[in-house]
Amino acid sequence: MKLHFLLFLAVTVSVPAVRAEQPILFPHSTHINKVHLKCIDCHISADTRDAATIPGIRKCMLCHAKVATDKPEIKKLAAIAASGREIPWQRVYGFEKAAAVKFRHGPHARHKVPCATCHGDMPNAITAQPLVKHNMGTCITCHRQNNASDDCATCHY
Amino acid sequence: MAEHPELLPYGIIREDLFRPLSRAGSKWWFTVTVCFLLVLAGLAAWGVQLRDGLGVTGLNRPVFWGLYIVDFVFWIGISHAGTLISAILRLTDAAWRKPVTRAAEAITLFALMIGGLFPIIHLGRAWFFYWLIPYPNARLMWPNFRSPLVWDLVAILTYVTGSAIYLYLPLIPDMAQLGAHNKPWRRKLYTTLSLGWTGSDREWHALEMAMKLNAVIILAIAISVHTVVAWDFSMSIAPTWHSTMFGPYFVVGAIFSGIGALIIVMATLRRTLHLENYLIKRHFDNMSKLMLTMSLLWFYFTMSEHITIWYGNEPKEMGVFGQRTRGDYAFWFWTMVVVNFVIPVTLLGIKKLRSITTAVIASFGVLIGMWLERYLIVVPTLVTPRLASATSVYSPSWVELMITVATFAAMILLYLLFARLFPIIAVWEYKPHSPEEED
Amino acid sequence: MPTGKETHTDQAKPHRWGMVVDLDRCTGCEACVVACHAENNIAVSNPEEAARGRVNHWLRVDRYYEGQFPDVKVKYRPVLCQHCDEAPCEPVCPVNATYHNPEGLNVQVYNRCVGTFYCANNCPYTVRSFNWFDPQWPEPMQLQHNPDVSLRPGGVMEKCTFCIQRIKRVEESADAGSRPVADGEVQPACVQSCPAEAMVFGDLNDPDSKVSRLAGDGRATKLMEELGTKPKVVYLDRAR
Amino acid sequence: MERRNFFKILSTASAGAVATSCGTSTDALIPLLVPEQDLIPGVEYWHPSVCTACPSGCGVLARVMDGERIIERISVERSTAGKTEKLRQRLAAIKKLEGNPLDHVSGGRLCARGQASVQSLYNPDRLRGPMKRSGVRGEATFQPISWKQAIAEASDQLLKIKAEAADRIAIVTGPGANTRTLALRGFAKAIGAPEPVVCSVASWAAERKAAELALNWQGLPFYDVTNARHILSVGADFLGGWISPVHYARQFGAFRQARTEIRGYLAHAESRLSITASAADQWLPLKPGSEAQFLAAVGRILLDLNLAPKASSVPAGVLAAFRGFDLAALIAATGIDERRLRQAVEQLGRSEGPLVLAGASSIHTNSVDAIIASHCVNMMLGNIGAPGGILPPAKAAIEPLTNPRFAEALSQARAIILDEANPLYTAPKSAHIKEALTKAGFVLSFATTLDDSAAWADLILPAHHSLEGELAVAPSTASRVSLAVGGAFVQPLYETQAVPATLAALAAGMNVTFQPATAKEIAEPLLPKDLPWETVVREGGFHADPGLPSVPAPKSKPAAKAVSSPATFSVNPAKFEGDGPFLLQPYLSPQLHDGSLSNLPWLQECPDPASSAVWSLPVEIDPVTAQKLGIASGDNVKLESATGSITVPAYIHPGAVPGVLSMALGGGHQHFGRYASGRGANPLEILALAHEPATGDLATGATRVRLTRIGPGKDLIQYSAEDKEERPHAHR
Repeated sequence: MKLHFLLFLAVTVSVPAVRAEQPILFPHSTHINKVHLKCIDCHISADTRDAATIPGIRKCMLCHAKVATDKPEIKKLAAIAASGREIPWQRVYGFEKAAAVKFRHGPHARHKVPCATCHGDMPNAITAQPLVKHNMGTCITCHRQNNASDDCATCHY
Repeated sequence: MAEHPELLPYGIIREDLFRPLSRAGSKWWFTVTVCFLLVLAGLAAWGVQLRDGLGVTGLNRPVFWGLYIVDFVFWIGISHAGTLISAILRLTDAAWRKPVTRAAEAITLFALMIGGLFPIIHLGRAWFFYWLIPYPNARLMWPNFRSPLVWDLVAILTYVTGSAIYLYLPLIPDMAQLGAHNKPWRRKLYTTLSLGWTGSDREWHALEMAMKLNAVIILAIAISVHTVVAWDFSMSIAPTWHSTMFGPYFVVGAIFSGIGALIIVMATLRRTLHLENYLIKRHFDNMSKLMLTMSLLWFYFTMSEHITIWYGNEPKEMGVFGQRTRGDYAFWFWTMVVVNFVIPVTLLGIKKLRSITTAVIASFGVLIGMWLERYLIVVPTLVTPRLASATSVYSPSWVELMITVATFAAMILLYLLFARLFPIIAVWEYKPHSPEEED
Repeated sequence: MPTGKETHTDQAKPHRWGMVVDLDRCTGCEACVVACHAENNIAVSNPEEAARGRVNHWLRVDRYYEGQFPDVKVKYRPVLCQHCDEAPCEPVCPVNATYHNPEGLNVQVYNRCVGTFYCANNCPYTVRSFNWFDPQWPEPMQLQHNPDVSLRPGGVMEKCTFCIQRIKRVEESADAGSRPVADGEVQPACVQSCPAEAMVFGDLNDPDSKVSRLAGDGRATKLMEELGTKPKVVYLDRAR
Repeated sequence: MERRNFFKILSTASAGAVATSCGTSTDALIPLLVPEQDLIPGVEYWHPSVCTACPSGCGVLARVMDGERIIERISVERSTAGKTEKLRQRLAAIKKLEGNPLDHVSGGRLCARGQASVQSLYNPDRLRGPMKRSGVRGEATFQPISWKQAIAEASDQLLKIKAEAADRIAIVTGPGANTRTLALRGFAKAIGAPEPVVCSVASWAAERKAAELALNWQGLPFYDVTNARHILSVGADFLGGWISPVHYARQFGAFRQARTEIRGYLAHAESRLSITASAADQWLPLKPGSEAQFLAAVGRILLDLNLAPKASSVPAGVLAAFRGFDLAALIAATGIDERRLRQAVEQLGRSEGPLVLAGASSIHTNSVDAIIASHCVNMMLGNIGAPGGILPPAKAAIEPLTNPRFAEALSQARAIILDEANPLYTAPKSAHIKEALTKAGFVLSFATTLDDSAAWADLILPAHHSLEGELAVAPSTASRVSLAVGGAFVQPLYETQAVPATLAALAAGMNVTFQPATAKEIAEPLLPKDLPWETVVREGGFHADPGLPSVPAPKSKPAAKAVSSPATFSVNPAKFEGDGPFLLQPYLSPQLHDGSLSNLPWLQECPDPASSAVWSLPVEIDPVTAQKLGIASGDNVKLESATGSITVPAYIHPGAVPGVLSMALGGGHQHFGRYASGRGANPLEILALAHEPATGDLATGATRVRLTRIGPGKDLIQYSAEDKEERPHAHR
């Protein structure tokens, strides 16, 4: 409750897109353009389920146990893997709890919404950063353009 | 005591009416301090509510509206003191109105400022109150114009704006006169507010026109505002709220309580600012007659409202009726009838008993009675919902009581500050019309 | 207001969800009440708050006694949001936080709600409940939270949603399989739990659905229909 | 288990803390038992399990999705090794329980208690690991101890006592028939201790005994409510707290409205307006303990009216006994108007599908008599083994424990082992449990939450919650051989251990060979040939069809011979102890059951069907008595028996039988977590030590009490205080 009050006080200040400090500099471009991985190779359920999922460290280590082990970022990765922890990735997309949004990737993929519509040009992104600013207006505009439902309960329940 | 203050020399009038601006007694400071502390306490209580949630009130299921809404309707009602009276008198050119109008208009503005806060205070998430305002936003969302609460917001904002202008316009000539005040900050304030008033014929003409026009508009707004407040209730389907005559009933009640507030304010000003020469018995006499009329009208409405419920004998409405007349709220109901009808009619209807003192006594009664009336409209209906299983009880918590007390303190505080900054009676209205008579 | 386009453009008619409660089967056991709590992350209060009338149930079982000993009768009636077609709560909300969706659900949008209470006052069934405080979930109770249902903060109104999250899941899987939603496939938590199978849920727009057939039963009544609210919960009276 | 010593769980962290902790140092995730790639957010998995909120044995499906909690663990990273670090842990969590549609008890349905049992899994007051008493016994001061040490200490103690007097090791448990009680039984046998005793007011011993005596059936008879047309239920709140509420409520729904043209008619005779009485078309308010007389009168009237078509199947001695009853005296004893009673019996007799269903929701000293009488009446009506009648129980896959004489066992005991039993709560003060617990050399408890009795333990070795480990439960009533099976599909939250494993560890520590039977071992001999165990696990149990080799063929008319002599069938008047003017009638709360679920806030906040009370349970007083004594709803009153007194809030119940003070169980826990401790009063506490003679079960309805008003109180919290639908002000 207190938090909301502060939010209200800060409401006139426009919030810039979060620049997440990622624990490891993960270059999407390398993985997509050079290694030719598809989005769903790592975000395994992006096309079918609600959540796209962020791959676990074991997935990274499948390749990086052998590949590019000499690079400093990969050394960091190996260190975390050795500690028995997960990589503390900062989520760059998501909805605050107060927004009460139930977003599902599945239907969007099924209706052929390209990943880039919401995630921007990830193939050329150097790090995991938000490239597209999301707000309710973006969702609604797209929904209306594509004749998808703009019933509030489509997303909020 | 002078029967006709207009006959006093203008210089004395000016002296009398500007005097309170430069001198403040210890009583003034004491009252201001006490009221200020009470307002702070109220703000603290509100802070607690914002921090912890509406659970700190006595509200529950199904009594979702309580003291805050009662206070809201009450203060909006009080606000009818100024506009209605001053506008009617101004439009009818009643000569005796001169010393009354500004005191009344100030009540309107302050009561509105206070009353207008309550819908925000009672929100579950007060920090999102601005979602009721139609403004373009990234969510592509608009408020629901079908909701009486949105009408309310529009009506009250209009009313606040209108009455602020209405209070301000007649202040301009006085501001110009006060421009020569000795304290620099005051001089600056008055000069700014006077908008460069020179007193030319063109200006006088424009001002007269603006005031007349404003009076007509504000009259319509005032009536509509309280009608809309009544519609918050009557547009719902809750038993006894869904009444076609709540609009006029609320307007009458509002004017009734407004007059009560005005009489008390007038008597206080007369006593404390030594305005015995200006606020004379005739004013109180006239106001008493007005109050008497409203008391009769109020009784007529209350009776019509209840007799139709009783005769109709609709079970759900009778549940509320029973609560009011015979149940948990019977004591307060009959108290209300006594203080709103029996006492005013006796004290003010019998000519021998009518005096400034009895008018003030009756006014206090009416204020209490009208507050009770709102309580008796809001709460008994909610504690007796249509499905008996949801029946509940309500008693306000300390937070609600503190905030209520604080609003009364805020009213007094605002009024005291206003009376120190601005002449409470329009001085220029006493100014002789021929320029030769000016000193 | 949302313009209310259809969720499923391929379907001729949108669903119109409704429920039938057979009071001749209902035993008043309140399995539905707890099922509703478990499904919908409804906050539990405490004895002090309960004494103040702040117990939060989206579905309650009204119980009334009739007559005197030994001829005492007890009436139990599960009361939940009736999802009225002419819902009195909807027009009064100043921010459109409650509205009718294309599937006939009376939706409460928590994130939009500012808490004017007007909807709750105007609900003749008193089925809306309010979050008086931010709900508290002592560790590890949060593990039970249904991720399909938003946690409501303090200050917002909430009520029965006909388990919209379950409707969405079924519709989603039907959509993914390009098939229509089968009758009985959607079951709100209360309906699913009811041991006596007193509650039936389904599409009132489908004349062959179980709920439509039962709603046409001779024992069918609606609660306070005289108010013109057009409820979508149908009660089958106890046979005598 | 030592591995899990690594982390201890933060008890103060709330969901809010989890929600706002994003972006802080606790954002690190560690994968534990469930690899996160198998746990996709938003994807639900359904696993079969069994509900253990009561012994009915409802098969359930658990909805498992991802959850999050914050844990503290000792870092293993080199730079910070040894320091504790806070981590966010993702884990599979049970979100909801639903009935398993393949299960024949629940049939996909579940009651309030079952729905709430997830809350006992995620109860904030669960014990985090083994605890050792640190203060005086009974003071409930404990300190954590490692499993290794705890097992060592416990087996030492048990070994010592075993050597001196193995027969004085008392194992006290609940009435369930499951792998846990089976392990206890095996353990007792292995260490030479007496068979575990059952401590419960809901063990249905009278029902079992009567079936054995009257019909020679082992187990609880199965009533085919679905196919009956007219039911007369006597003393059994079968929709509320009786043997298998979900199963019987399912049957009831079908009985009422599943057949076209036929609507089942229910007449219910009980000394309380229970939810069964409320659902009934007619309620016959009995005087407490007069069920036997009532049923004798029913039989006699049926015979008199020639409405007993199968009277010939009843042994002549029994028939003679029925014919010899003084009908007027019987009717007078029931307290029911004669005309009304005769009408009810005639309706029953004239029905095409009559069924008498009797039980002892309130146990009296003559409860077995009453139920035997009901079986005799059913015999007369030709109901034994017939559709719409009373069916023989199938062979139990796991035999329940039946010895209810726990008070005797405890009073002798040198060592006490408590599992799923809370004798300090369940037994009256007059049973001197506290003294026994004080006197015993060693008290061991397997409680998951510190309860009244576990507070007296020397060692607590907390068990897994039943949803955390493997479990098989034999349903309390079934007409076919059945077993409900649950696997371990969520990681145990804390350092707990399944009871069979703990017992095995203890046995090992005592150098005794003991291997607890697994569900598979129990089930395999009972399984039909074509039913592989994997299918059973996947489906959550099995329900063998009749005619399969493992199922005993239903005995045709086994009953007729079973009623050995009229001597076993006589109607003894119920005996009452004490000298107050009122009869105290404690009953199983439809929500809190026997008080073992009082720590679940969902159930505490679920209004009591009679009084609408939440977080409190009142004593129900009839309006006439209340007026006489000047008692209003919400007043505090004192109930005083010969052995003690309790103070409770009063509820003026419009349907209470005059002279009977009914009170639901659930209040009065001294220790039972934050939601139950110190709330309300326990009526069992002041019961006289009276027993049902044939079973040795505590007669819960046999105590007389005095009632005095203390004054206004605030303890009765009602969700809805209004009893009447129409308001008094509604009409002029």
